[in-house]
Amino acid sequence: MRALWHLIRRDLTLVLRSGTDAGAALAFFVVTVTLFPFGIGPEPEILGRVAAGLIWVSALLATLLSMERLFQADYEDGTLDQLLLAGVSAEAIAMAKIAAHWLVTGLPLLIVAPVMAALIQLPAGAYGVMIASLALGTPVLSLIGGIGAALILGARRGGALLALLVLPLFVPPLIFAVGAIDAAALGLSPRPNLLFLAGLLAAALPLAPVAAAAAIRQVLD
Amino acid sequence: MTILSAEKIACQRAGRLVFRDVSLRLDAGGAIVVVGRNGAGKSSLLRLLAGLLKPLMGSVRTEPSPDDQRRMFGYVGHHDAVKPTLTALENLVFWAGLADRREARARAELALEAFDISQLADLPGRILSAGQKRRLSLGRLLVAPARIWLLDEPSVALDREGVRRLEGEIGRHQASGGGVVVATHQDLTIAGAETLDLEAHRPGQRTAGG
Amino acid sequence: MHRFANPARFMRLSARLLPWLAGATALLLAVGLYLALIASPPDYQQGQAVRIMYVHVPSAWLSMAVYGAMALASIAYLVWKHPLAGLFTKAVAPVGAGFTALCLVTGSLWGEPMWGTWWVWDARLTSVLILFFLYLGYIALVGAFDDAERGLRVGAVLVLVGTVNLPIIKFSVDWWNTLHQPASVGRLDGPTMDTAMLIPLLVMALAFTLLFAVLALVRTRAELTWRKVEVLRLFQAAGE
Amino acid sequence: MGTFFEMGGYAAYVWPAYGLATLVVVGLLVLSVRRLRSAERMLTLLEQARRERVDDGPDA
Repeated sequence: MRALWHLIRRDLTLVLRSGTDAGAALAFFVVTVTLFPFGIGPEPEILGRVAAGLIWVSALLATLLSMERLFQADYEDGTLDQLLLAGVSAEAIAMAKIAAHWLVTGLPLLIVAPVMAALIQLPAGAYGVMIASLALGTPVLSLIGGIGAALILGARRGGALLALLVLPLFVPPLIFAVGAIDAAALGLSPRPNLLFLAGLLAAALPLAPVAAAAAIRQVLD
Repeated sequence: MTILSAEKIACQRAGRLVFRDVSLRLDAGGAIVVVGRNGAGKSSLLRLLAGLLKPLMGSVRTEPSPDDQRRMFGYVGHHDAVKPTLTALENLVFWAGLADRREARARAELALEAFDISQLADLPGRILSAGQKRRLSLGRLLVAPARIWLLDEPSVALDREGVRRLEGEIGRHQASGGGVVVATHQDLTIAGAETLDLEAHRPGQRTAGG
Repeated sequence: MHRFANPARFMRLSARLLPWLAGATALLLAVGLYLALIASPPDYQQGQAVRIMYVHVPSAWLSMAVYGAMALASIAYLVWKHPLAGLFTKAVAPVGAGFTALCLVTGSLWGEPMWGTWWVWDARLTSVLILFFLYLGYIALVGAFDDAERGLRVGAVLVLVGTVNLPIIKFSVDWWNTLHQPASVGRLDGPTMDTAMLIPLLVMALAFTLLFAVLALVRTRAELTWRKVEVLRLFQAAGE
Repeated sequence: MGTFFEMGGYAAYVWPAYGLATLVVVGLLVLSVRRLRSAERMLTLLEQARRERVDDGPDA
């Protein structure tokens, strides 16, 4: 367990120092959300009606953007071999990378999302639930994305492949999260949707690192 | 006292038999120098001994010893595992801290000194030369002590003085009861080193023992 | 299962089995088509359009059955290191994808007269669409590695991850469907089945399943043979 | 016979469905068999080449 925290600290420094990854995901989210009104039209009623979906799909894509090279650098420069030889479990390696990714990409989304939601006329009553859905949902996106990143480790063309792999797995969190926000916007209780989302998180927390580790271990053919 | 033994191991890479019927025994304080032309499987053998690769046939066994707390393998491969955005010292402190949190920084500084790269401590990894990165990679062996060193062409990119320091560290490691398996083209002076020639184990070879 | 464990035995057994299997498939397909197109009554509501069901439902069945087979093979491959399971999974994935696509298209062909649009986000069709992406994901992933063995192993992990997620996806799509579409107008699996319709459906389903078996054997043999070719090529390169 | 093909007015849906089904079934069969045949051809070719190499002695 101590190794996990030691890994997370290093992975955080690596991501923050590289600068590009952290900022790129946020910039992508902002740009994507900003583009929608030009496509859908500025009318508040229409935008407001689909705002929750736009926020969440953009958040999902932003998570994917910075996910592709999650393990790639450590794989290419031999760090992965050294970590495994140092007795660090593949699960800890996966969990540390996913945690660092969420802290740098998922968490900031929570802060930027309300601003972007206002931009696209999200109904007033839904802001609190939106943040709750992102707080519960973005870790799920990072966890599932982490499995995809581990699967494409060492593959020839990673980018598009990663999106194809995780798209089906992103459907449940997307449905429950947007469902919760829509319910709140209509004045209904978002509880059932948020509980399902929390359920997904509770399942993904232990299972995703195990699946990602299984994929990482395939490096040791 | 044998600390590592391999019985009739064979290795397959991407569907091809790289070598077969390779057996070796490494004693505490001993050393084995693996030779063979390119593609003979030297790197594969080391990765196989380290457990980074599963043997197609045969088995690898290590003899744990109660009084030696060090972890089993220290491996230096072609990739130096140096993070470009971390400084040389930060790179080593990470590996030192992973092995044992106590005085990680002090141990890292000692390792930099041992390979004469203390002056690079605060420079980011990306501007280090290949030789300096290799010294940093060798430094990792000192901050995360292991009983058996598996070194894959460690002297590549090292200057003469670097090679001298490498040989010194190997000697000290042997004296501490550790073992060394080195794959190399350059002849390193290593005390009591046996030679394992992978040429004799090529799959196509119709050797008597084959 | 272990009868097929050893590749050479698999090649011998499949060679003997294939002619009979192919013959039975052809026969059943012929009988099935005759029953489906000619010897079965039109539906009192949908008229002749119901005949699409005899192709749509069996392909829906195959799209799930093939993924199930891939899941079992992936467990055998990763857990018991069964030498053929990985090749089997890679061999049948395109077959699964093909029938899933057929299921989707025939579904919209059948839905159009009933609902007036080519695509309806019906819970079942949507789940099949997502399953289609799982197939494409597997095929793309397995092909993206230089080391074939590595591709098979990572592909197997993906299939297991997909299998664990399928029920969750199905549930969330059903939940999402009830949220947005109170009651879908026509139930896709057709009216209550009287025997005159059930028999053609079962015959066609069995014919499709046998067809899958034929394709699985042929394609696994092909994968195995290509694997031998690959090894010989490497030997040639090594000058042995 | 004509009415049969009209499919009660649904010809535009039933026949494309069966047409596509035939396409998928026949397509998969043809592609799979062809893939097997080309693999077998290549294998015999390579095995023959290897036999010649071995017969001419290892240094060939």
